[in-house]
Amino acid sequence: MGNKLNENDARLYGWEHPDDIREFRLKNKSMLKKDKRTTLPEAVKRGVKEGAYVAFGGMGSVRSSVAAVHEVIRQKIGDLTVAAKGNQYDWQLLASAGNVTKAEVAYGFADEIRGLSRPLRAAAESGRLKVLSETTNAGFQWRLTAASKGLSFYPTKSALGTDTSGYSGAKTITDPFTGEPIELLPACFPDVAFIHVHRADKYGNCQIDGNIATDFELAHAAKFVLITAEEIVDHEIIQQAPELTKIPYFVVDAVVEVPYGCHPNQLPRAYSFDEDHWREWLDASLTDEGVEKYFEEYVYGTEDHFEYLEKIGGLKVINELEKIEHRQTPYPKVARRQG
Amino acid sequence: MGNKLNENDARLYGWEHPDDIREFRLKNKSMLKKDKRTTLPEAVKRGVKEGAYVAFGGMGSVRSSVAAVHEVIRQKIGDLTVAAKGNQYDWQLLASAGNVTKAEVAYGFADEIRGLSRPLRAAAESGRLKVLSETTNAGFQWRLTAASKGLSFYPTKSALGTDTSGYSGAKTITDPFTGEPIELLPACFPDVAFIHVHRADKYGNCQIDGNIATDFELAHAAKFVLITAEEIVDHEIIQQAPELTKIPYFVVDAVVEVPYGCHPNQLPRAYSFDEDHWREWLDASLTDEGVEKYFEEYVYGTEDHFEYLEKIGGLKVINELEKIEHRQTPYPKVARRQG
Amino acid sequence: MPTQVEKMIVAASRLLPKDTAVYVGTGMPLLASALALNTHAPDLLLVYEGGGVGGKPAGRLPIQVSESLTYDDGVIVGSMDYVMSLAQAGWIQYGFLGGAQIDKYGNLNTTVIGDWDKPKIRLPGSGGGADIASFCDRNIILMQQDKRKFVEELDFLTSPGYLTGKGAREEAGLPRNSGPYRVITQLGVYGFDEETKEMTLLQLFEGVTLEDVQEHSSFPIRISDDWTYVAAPEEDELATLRGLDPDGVVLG
Amino acid sequence: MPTQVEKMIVAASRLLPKDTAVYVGTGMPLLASALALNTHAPDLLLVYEGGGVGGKPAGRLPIQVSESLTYDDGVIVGSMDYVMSLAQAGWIQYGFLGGAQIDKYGNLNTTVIGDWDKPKIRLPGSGGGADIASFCDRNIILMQQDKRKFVEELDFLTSPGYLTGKGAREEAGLPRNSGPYRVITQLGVYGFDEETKEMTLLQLFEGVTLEDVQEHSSFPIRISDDWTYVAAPEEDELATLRGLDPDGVVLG
Repeated sequence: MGNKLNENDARLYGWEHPDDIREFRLKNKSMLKKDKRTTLPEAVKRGVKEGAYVAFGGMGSVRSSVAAVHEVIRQKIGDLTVAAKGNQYDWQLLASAGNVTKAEVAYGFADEIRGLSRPLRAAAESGRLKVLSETTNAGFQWRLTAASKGLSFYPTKSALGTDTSGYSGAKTITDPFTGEPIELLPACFPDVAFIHVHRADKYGNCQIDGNIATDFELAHAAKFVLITAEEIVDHEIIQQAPELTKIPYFVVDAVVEVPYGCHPNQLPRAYSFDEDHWREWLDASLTDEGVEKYFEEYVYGTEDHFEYLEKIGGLKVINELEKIEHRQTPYPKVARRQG
Repeated sequence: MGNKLNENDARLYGWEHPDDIREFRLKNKSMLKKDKRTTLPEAVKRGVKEGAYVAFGGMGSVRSSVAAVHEVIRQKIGDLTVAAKGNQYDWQLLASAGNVTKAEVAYGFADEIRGLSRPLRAAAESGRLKVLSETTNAGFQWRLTAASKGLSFYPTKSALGTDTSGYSGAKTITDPFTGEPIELLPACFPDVAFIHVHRADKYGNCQIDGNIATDFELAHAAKFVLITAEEIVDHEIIQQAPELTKIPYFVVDAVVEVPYGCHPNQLPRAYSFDEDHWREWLDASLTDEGVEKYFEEYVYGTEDHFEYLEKIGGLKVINELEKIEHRQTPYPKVARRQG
Repeated sequence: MPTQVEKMIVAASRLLPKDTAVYVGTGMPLLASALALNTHAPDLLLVYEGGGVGGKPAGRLPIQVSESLTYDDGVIVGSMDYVMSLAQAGWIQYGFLGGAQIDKYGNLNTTVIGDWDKPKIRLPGSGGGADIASFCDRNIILMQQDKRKFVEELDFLTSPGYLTGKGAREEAGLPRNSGPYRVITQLGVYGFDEETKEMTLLQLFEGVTLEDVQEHSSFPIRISDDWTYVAAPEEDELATLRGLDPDGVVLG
Repeated sequence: MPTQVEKMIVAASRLLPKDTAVYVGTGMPLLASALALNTHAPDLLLVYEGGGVGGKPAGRLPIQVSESLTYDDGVIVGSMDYVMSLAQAGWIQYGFLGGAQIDKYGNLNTTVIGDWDKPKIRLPGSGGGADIASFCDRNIILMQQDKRKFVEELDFLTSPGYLTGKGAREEAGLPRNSGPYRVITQLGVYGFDEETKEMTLLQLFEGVTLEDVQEHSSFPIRISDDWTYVAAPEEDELATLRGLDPDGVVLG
């Protein structure tokens, strides 16, 4: 325990001057409506570079970009830094596969009631995975909020006086209105955002059903936005209901149609968690050999997400998961880490 | 022209310590689902006190709380301060009727292409209406954003180096991340928010179709939130689509059903501007006598909004305005101030 | 016979007033809140970090704070920004917390055992914990009590309790009148002394002794002069509780 | 024959590239943007202060920046927070401004004529003007030119141009490389000198002389060495323009 405020500047990973980002956007983003559809291998190859700072949409293990994570693992893109901002399955998989060397952590290393992640803990405890800084779930949200709004920081009263704050990139100043301390969280501009959505058009306009967690801000903050969509629909369908658009086309760099792209996790109002597959992963995760075998079987051993879906049980399983989400079938026993 | 930074503290109208507001909310707001339906006279009497700081929902002259404004005028509640944050018809009417003595101004005194408001200009130029401070449209938005988020300020790069900033309550500090100046806008907590919505339930959960301007933050910032709704619908209808709820019940203090409550202005996707009535008001507004006669006829001379609606032409006119908004009838000639 | 976990959940549930909002995580907090919702507090507003506000879990318990069950038939479907802002603005008076370590001022560690740079055990991190601990007026901490968990000094101060004692939260800039309210363990219910902000025993579960309390803590625990026993769960509380978690996700 | 207003709108329209977004107000800016949309820039993204993004006005011109026509068949229906944040983050490169007074650095007054405390004429105030002037890379100012409007010193500096000259915006903290780009009046089109940031004539409308330019300004206006005449509106530009405002809301 101890205050490390003087090390703050070393903890400014992901921060950039908003003016530099304005210039980046001017050069790399466009208001032209371009057909951004592509394949997942191509999108990952183009957008995700060795050593990149990556962040995931959804939250916890809900609406996770699983298909995209698999492809990053297949392409063996390494030395990644992850914004562990409350995401669970996605970054645990990626880190368990060895693609991640650094993380900024709000919440990681566990999957709520399913328990702690052994491979991630082992990686952190052995030093293979370096934690760059600590923050909170709200803190990561607001770091992205600042980035999405052209601000270099976002103020909050959260975590004042804690080591969480001391081991973060935040700076505490005196609020000139109250005369009291206030924390300024540094903006965070990830290199890549992976976001899975319910439907998108070919230009990248996206609809998300249910909660959006941090995706709105993330999509506006990241430099390369890779959308996987359950379904790519006609532009006209999106255009006639602009109030349902949660991510506008101009922030998006690639759109890939990937049905059931967040299996074994929930896509709200579409399909539920696959507890059987979760159990398989949790059991596998108990040993390094199990982890290796899991990736051989389900990731390296599959060409694409359709092949993966066949391996996990194909249409029969998917159909069951849809029924569960629509409450037509009782929820099965929840998988938890054993031992 | 000149910098008046040293007068900033006198320009902190509407600012309060967020902790004081937390205590206020604890005492005055509740998570209990209570039936908040009432009449407009009762709601105004309960919520709007002489000398109050009031703000309006909608923007410009769209989705304006006209019925509520009429009732404030009828009850002769005076010495009001207005957050002139881009609203037009609503506060112009209230100020023309003499109920307003002070304003914080982002945009006022005009109605976009319809022209400047003579009664308001006269009031400001004669000193009857005191402008307390200047700000920008974004500035007012973010002052409310700060208030809605429990922050005492909100950072922005807008208006740095201008008199607009100098004549506001904002403070300029050095951004500890960039080393450059950044402006901190003071939070704004209005006493009263008048917001007109498409539909609400009896508890105060509100749906708004189309854009929401600053209403989300305003509803969460104001101390007394007075909702007028085109229609009060069953709670079940609202509850089954929580993603459409734009204002949650717990911030709301009173709900009043007022069909066509923003005539002569547009309620998006319901009814359009009444150009004939606008012309009548613009013509009336050219002289003090005209203004007085207008209020005698349409406000003091009516008991409630239904009587007002009869005076402006009743169902026949309303029907026409609905047709125009649904593009079944061509748009009429736009009314502008003459002379 | 109620289990320890059931007794803890019932005790937590009873602390929730009927006119308030509560920030819930999955597990025991969710079950305690759902129990209150289905007994004395039908309007209790459950708020989830994923953005769900007011979802009333039925049929089963959400296993993720971002899943659809957290907002189905709820009040509003927001974002993390929204629910965290609600908390910072004081709308969510109650929160639930847990931890691997707690000190006498109610400060919590959920980040690391050992040195931060070279962790012996890496824990999940703050998550929303430090946010809830900072923003909510009355936080309820649910955890098992033993000498390794009730410590003199935390390995890492993840979430703020009363920091170094009375006045320290205000001095740090945290919202006025916020902080930990109760700690519930398998042994009893603790509050924090008004003068010193030190953890103080208020209630024991039946069968537990004052000696048990001390033996399960590395720091001395103050005992309230008028401590009592926690009233045992009522039959209908237990029945409702068990009905809310038919698959034993939390209750085992 | 095109009117002065038509010539100004056509000139403004031509300045808008086809791959950009533009912050539009009602009146001439909206008409210039709609013209670009219907001629060379079909993907031009119109952004309105009320939260509408990408609405393509058809049939008539919006008379309010918050009305339904600003987002019908558009890209996204946001809030004022959203569109202002987009601008601050650099997504909206172009903006339109106007004013009652302008100085040689492109600073604008839309607040007050006379003393602020005792106004001779009270004007609308900043509105979104100072925001757009602060955030957008390339602002286009549309206004009538005369000695009372082109002034040595503003009565009130509402919206920032280049403030006191080169480097002053950056020093004040405004976004890098932002500021006024062109001023279009009934006489011609002006830019700002790269070294001094002073207003400089780039183009004259046909029939206007250099003397006219100076006679209609209280400050000396620099003349670009290679000034030209504005190319007259094409037939189809004029036809499209008039078709966009059939009721003469802007064109009269």
